[in-house]
Amino acid sequence: LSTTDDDGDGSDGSDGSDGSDGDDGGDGMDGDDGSDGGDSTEAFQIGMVDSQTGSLSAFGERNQRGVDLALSRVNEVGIDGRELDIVVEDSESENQGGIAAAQKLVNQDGVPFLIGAVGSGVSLAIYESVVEGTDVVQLSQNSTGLNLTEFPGLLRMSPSGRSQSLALSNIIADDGYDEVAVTYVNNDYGQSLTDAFVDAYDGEVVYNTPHDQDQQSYSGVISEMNGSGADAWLFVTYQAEFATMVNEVFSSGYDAQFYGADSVSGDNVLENTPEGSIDGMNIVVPSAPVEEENYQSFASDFEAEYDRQPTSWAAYAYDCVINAALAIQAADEFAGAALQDTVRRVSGPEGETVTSFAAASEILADGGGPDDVDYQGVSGPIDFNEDGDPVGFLQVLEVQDHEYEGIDFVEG
Amino acid sequence: MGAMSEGALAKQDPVLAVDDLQKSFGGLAATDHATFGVERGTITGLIGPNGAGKSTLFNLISGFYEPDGGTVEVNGTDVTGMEPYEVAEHGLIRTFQTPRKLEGMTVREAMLVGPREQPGESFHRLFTSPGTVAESESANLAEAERILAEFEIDHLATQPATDISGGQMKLVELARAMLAEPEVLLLDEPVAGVNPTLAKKLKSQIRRLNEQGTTFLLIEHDMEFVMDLADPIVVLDQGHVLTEGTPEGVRNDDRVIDAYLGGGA
Amino acid sequence: MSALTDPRGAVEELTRPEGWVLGVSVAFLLFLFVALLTGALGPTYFLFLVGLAGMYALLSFGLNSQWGFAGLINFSVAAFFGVGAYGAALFTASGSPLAELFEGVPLIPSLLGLPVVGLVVGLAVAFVLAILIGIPTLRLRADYLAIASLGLAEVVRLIVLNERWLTNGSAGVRGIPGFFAGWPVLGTFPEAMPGLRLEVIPGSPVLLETAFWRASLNVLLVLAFAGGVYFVLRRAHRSPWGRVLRTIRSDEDLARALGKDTYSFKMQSFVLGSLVMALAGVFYTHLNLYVGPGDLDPITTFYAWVAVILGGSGSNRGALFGGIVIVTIREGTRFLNDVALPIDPAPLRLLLIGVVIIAVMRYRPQGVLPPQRELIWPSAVDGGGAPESPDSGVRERKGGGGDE
Amino acid sequence: MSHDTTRPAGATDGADPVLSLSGVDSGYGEVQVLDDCSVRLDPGEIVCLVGPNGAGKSTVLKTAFGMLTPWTGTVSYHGRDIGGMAPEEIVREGIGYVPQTDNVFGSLTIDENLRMGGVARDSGLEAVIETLYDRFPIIEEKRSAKAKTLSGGQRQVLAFARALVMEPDVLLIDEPSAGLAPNTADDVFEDVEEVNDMETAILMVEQNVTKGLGISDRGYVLDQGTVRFEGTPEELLNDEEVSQLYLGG
Amino acid sequence: MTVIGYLANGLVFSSIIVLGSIGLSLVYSIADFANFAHGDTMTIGAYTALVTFGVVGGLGGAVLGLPYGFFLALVVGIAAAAVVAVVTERVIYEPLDVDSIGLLITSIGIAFVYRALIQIRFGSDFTRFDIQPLRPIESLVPYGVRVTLHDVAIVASAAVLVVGLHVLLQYTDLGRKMRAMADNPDLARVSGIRTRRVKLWTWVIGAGLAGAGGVFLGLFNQLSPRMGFNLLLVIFAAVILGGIGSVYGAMAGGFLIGMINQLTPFFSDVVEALPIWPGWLASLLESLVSIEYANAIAFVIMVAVLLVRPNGIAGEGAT
Ligand SMILES: Nc1ncnc2c1ncn2[C@@H]1O[C@H](COP(=O)(O)OP(=O)(O)OP(=O)(O)O)[C@@H](O)[C@H]1O
Ligand SMILES: Nc1ncnc2c1ncn2[C@@H]1O[C@H](COP(=O)(O)OP(=O)(O)OP(=O)(O)O)[C@@H](O)[C@H]1O
Ligand SMILES: [Mg+2]
Ligand SMILES: [Mg+2]
Repeated sequence: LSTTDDDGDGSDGSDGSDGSDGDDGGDGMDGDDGSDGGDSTEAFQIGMVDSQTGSLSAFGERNQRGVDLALSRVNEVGIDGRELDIVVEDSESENQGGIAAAQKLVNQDGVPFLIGAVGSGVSLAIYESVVEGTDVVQLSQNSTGLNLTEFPGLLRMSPSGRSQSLALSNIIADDGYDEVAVTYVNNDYGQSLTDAFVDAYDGEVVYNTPHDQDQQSYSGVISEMNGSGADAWLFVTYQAEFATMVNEVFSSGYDAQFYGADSVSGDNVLENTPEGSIDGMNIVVPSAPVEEENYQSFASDFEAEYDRQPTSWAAYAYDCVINAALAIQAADEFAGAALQDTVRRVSGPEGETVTSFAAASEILADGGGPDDVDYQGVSGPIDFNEDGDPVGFLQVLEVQDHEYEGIDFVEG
Repeated sequence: MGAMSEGALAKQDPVLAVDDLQKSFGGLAATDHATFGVERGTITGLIGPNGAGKSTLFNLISGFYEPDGGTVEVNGTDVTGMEPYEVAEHGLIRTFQTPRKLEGMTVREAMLVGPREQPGESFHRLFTSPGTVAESESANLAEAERILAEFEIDHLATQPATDISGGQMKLVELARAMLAEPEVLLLDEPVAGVNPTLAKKLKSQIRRLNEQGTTFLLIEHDMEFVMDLADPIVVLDQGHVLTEGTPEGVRNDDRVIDAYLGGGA
Repeated sequence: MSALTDPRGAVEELTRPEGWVLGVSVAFLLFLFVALLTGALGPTYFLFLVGLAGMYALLSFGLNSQWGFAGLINFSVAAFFGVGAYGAALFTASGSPLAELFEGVPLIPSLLGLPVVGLVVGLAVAFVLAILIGIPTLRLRADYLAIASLGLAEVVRLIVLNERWLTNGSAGVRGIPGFFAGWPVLGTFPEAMPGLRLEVIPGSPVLLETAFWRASLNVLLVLAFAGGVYFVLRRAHRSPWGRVLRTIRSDEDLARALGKDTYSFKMQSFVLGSLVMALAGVFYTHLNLYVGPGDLDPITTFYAWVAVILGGSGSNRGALFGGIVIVTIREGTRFLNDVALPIDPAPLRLLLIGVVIIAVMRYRPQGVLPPQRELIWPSAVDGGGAPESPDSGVRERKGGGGDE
Repeated sequence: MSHDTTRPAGATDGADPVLSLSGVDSGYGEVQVLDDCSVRLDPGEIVCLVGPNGAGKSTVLKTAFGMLTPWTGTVSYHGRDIGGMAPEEIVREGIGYVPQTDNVFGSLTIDENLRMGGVARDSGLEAVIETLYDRFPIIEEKRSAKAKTLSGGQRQVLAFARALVMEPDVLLIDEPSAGLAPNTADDVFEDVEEVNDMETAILMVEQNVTKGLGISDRGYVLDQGTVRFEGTPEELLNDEEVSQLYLGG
Repeated sequence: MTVIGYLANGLVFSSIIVLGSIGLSLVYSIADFANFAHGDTMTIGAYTALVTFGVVGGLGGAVLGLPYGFFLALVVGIAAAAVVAVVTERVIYEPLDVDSIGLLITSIGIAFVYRALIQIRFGSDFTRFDIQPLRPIESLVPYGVRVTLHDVAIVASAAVLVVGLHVLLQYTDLGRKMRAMADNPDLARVSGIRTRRVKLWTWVIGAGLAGAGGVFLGLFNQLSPRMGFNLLLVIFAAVILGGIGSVYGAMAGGFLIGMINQLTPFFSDVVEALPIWPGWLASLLESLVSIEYANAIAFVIMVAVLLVRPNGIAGEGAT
């Protein structure tokens, strides 16, 4: 630690907060920010790389709702009397944009804790090019791509897609289908989930083709799926693409048993597909047990605020913020190295089970250490494993009367 | 047609020989079995009514159009169907009837495109032998300045090449082609729109270059100009050669008077 | 900026837009300098931005030598950029599928991992691609070339995305070393440098540590690339070679009539530009240490175009300037975003970028830095007994009727 | 030479000019071309502008026609100031203009070119066009050909015809005979005279000075943007200096 | 699906592309630049119709499975797109003193602004018209044709608009004036054409058709702020393929590109069925002629067509 410094001012913004920052190189920065913690009532500033524009901007929007809700929960209570502030930068849903955003957050704003990003590819790009080699904490809000597992330094709130793939292959097999047609969105997420599914599935995958995002029509894909002869169709794609496909299936008059990965589910799909068009579909989503009280209250808060049901994405983003806030409160200084240590422990299995920031914060304020709390997220119990992946629960949803109904739970 | 080809073959030393050339656009035969030759060292005039096919002939000779039939020989080489730049490599350069504008260049720069085979046109030599490049560039520049002065447009040297008057454009076009120092120069109406006083001077320019060895084939409607300068004169009508002869002979040919000269001349 | 790149150009020789740009640039540099000293601007982040600006400058150099010189409307910038990036990445990355592909092949495996080899390969692939794309498209008229190249770029992107055995598909390539990895001295320079702490303004120290030194190396690299390219382009631009290209740009038929093999010239210009774009890609690979198919998205093409047009087509200095403007537009708007506004922040930056582009097009003084000066081989003008080159630009002539 | 003017000088000095430029400075961007230039066209006259290349002849026409706005001085038409009025409105006032270059719509057919010449007409378009075809058979046979396929001379004729569709009161013509075969040029000059007979005053630029001045009532010699000489054709043609410097005599 | 089935799908998709490409082509030739905001103009039309439809709702009866209110919304969408384009022309393009590439760059900026504004107002998620989707028309299913009444409505409306445009261009002077202006704007003014007015009409027509295309695109698929932009590349391909500046070329190009896009599965069936030799070539082709490469195939076909006809389908020969 070559420095001490103070500077303070952090501030939000425009001029990059606490000067110094610089160096991310590691330790230096933390020092300076630490002192920050000591002397002022300035807000703690952390960063988030989100898809505000670009092809995943719909996720960015969902995340933002979760983040806003979480921030208000945190700032109602405060962290040692200070507020939490999140600088959100846009990745444009691209590597280039994501890296530039992270560069600004880490090397300009000097945040020691970085939430980000949405797409699995972007999260990894940020990790490799900005975060690795520093002690900034990176916690991805939405990435479910399988290869994030290989980077233990990169945490994520959303569980790896592998468990989903396994669950899906079991469900499809259990339903008695020995042939399946798969289409997946042509990116890291879609590809890695599908690869895992194909590995796990015992039957024959008779059709397995990627599709590009944002196309105006997928009638080619669905007519090929129909032509493949499989009666079970698996979709690993996003809501907009899936909704398009459903409508095209509907208006083409095809018929099949649908299965889907988590990202195809959401109110948006229900609103924008004909009644009954996906009834009977099974979807595996990571989830906190919905009947749990913390999820219930999250959902009702969310509905009160935004007049819509939360998505699992909003829940992940929510948990990212709460987890970050707890890590900050539990750490003795506001610095990467310290946060690295606490970020896993505040939500890890040891300690008293709590389901809200307020409750957890109280324990910490009463002198509790990071291991004295076990925050249970609204998206699941969290409990990062050594690879930085959460231990997610999976819930199997079935569409009944054009509504999602939970029919089963699977351990991650 | 037979008789005409003999005429062409009769040339002692044709630097350009057009044999039975044909080109039609849709139903229109713009060039209709045209045959003639240009003797080395002459200034050959090419006249004919508007729409006779003179410019089309130039386009065929210089490789801009692909003929439907017939051949073009330059310096004894069959250049039929070659690309314009290949024809130019054989020593034939042409100007355009409607002057071409070069955007974003000064008049002087626009002139410097003229010289052929500049060492500086080879990318790698810019780096391997910059000295040679500079040398030839200086020489070309001096030559360009000289011609501009002769054409009385040296004061325009650093003007944007697009911001000059219509007549000035014709002059630049002509001057540039001369810089290329071809063996055969095809001029398409070099003095249309040029002030008569200046046209007179151009006449002597052309004559001088001709004495230095350049062969000219020129299209021109200014009778005073062609008749003074050119011998022989080829008359084109409706795509084929109507007659060929001395200025005197052509001027008095009834068919030519009828089709072209009219009562006015 | 212009004073740096054109040492002969004394200040009084500048045209009005040049003076304007120079003034703004100096003011901007001063501003940056103060910001750095006071710690308001993180030095590492600043160097990252410099690297990015250098990358965009390279891209616009490349595009400029196609569009600005020869009038070729190339909408496949991203493809060449991506090919350069992928070429370098696949040859150097630890996780590259090439290692498997070339297993057992003599020699090649031992070359994998060397950034210099990656550089050469990136350029070589771009060279081949340029010729492949050039052969069919360079015969087309300008607008058609534009869309044909855009289409072919999409084909390249889809191949990179779908041919996993070669490119890793959508997972991208990771595990890329820095460009100087393995070099003597430079290879370990960032780690070897001690952390420095400068305190110019009391209370706002500036810290320079490993990441800073790593970023400095990147800047060094991009300066070397851009400097070399600038030297080559400047010479080419003022040469007879460049003049033929400009003739083609304005009137291809005229060039043909004067005996220039225009197809060959266009191909040379296209290949040259493509190589420069690929060079930008190589740099990008070692700057970001990760490449994915998203890096071939057409948006890169658009930004390169914006840079070239803002700087003034055909002007190398302008291209450099354009590169800086792009970074300011893309990254500078992040700061504007911090200003709290009562609107949904998400699309605000998009809006800002749009407004900035429109505003610059509206209020720029004549393409900021158009190629005003006559382009004649410099020593020819000095030594050839010809009059001095004019002191006002081609587009900027002022004054009364007489032109003397 | 065959058209030696026999007509009495078209107008008395007292009559109001139909079109006049007085004391006009004008130019392109910041480049000044015309310098205190005054040119007058009286009713029923043919006036010819001659001068070296780049003298500013075309610029005079462009300024008169609103393509350029006079920097100082006035352009008046029947006593009304029209300086700076847009060309498309000036057409409607009754002035027609044939540019020196780029004077046909290459991608439109001959027929369409003529129709475009008459967009500002309310009625009688078909009839005028038919008369024009009668007058210029050289373009009639190409009615439905694209104008860009015309030869240089054919194009010139089309440009002239296009301007006549409006049956203008004043016609500005920039080098009508450039590129025309001698017999066609004669035809055009005859047509110019014929048009003039129908009460149209004509201001034309011409490098074929003998023929141009031959059909004119008055002429101006322009050099470096100012009028150097003015007079009847005879005066100009017989002036030793003018003839030497400008008319190639 | 049968070939006819694919062709039917292609026809529906083509109709939308054609509407977009006509407008782009018009603006391309009159205003003389490639308008990258054209796609986002479609988006504007779609969202305006969405709002309008939300307000007026069904309005009683329905034709072709579409309530009357939808057609009202369509008209409003067309009008809104036209108005926005005209305002943009007046406020931004007209005062601009740049060449055509400069205008192109500006239009990218404008595209960003349009899209950002829509995203600010409507969010970035997708949505649909509140109209119950239909099942395929039963009587056609046996022929392998799976289209709905909505599809029929799209094709029919597009046809009406295209025919209307044809009449407008053919039987009024406007079309000719537009071409004259595109050819030589100075001469057009000299001839008395009020070029500013013609230009505005061009924007009205071009953007109006784009607006219609956007509304249909929303009906065909869904609305999202990126919908138009995502289609832009394809529309450009159509315009270029048809021959820049030719309205009829743009129609032909749009038709072809739409067809090719939808016919990829058929092409890959064909490739699989063909006895290609040697085997590696067959497998190479099979892997390339597949749905992942659908867009690539369209572009390669486009480039191939351009090689044969360098000025597009409706373009003339060289020089
Ligand atoms: N590209 C073309 N397409 C169709 N017709 C053409 C083309 N080029 C020329 N023509 C026609 O061919 C004929 C000959 O044209 P050309 O330009 O050769 O005449 P010219 O003798 O040069 O006449 P001028 O003296 O008027 O320039 C004309 O009738 C012209 O309309
Ligand atoms: N678009 C332009 N921009 C700038 N300067 C121009 C432009 N057009 C012409 N000039 C300049 O204005 C002067 C007068 O040009 P103008 O066209 O009026 O000459 P002119 O008398 O018609 O000559 P010519 O007989 O050659 O047609 C010339 O010196 C020319 O260089
Ligand atoms: Mg001709
Ligand atoms: Mg003139």
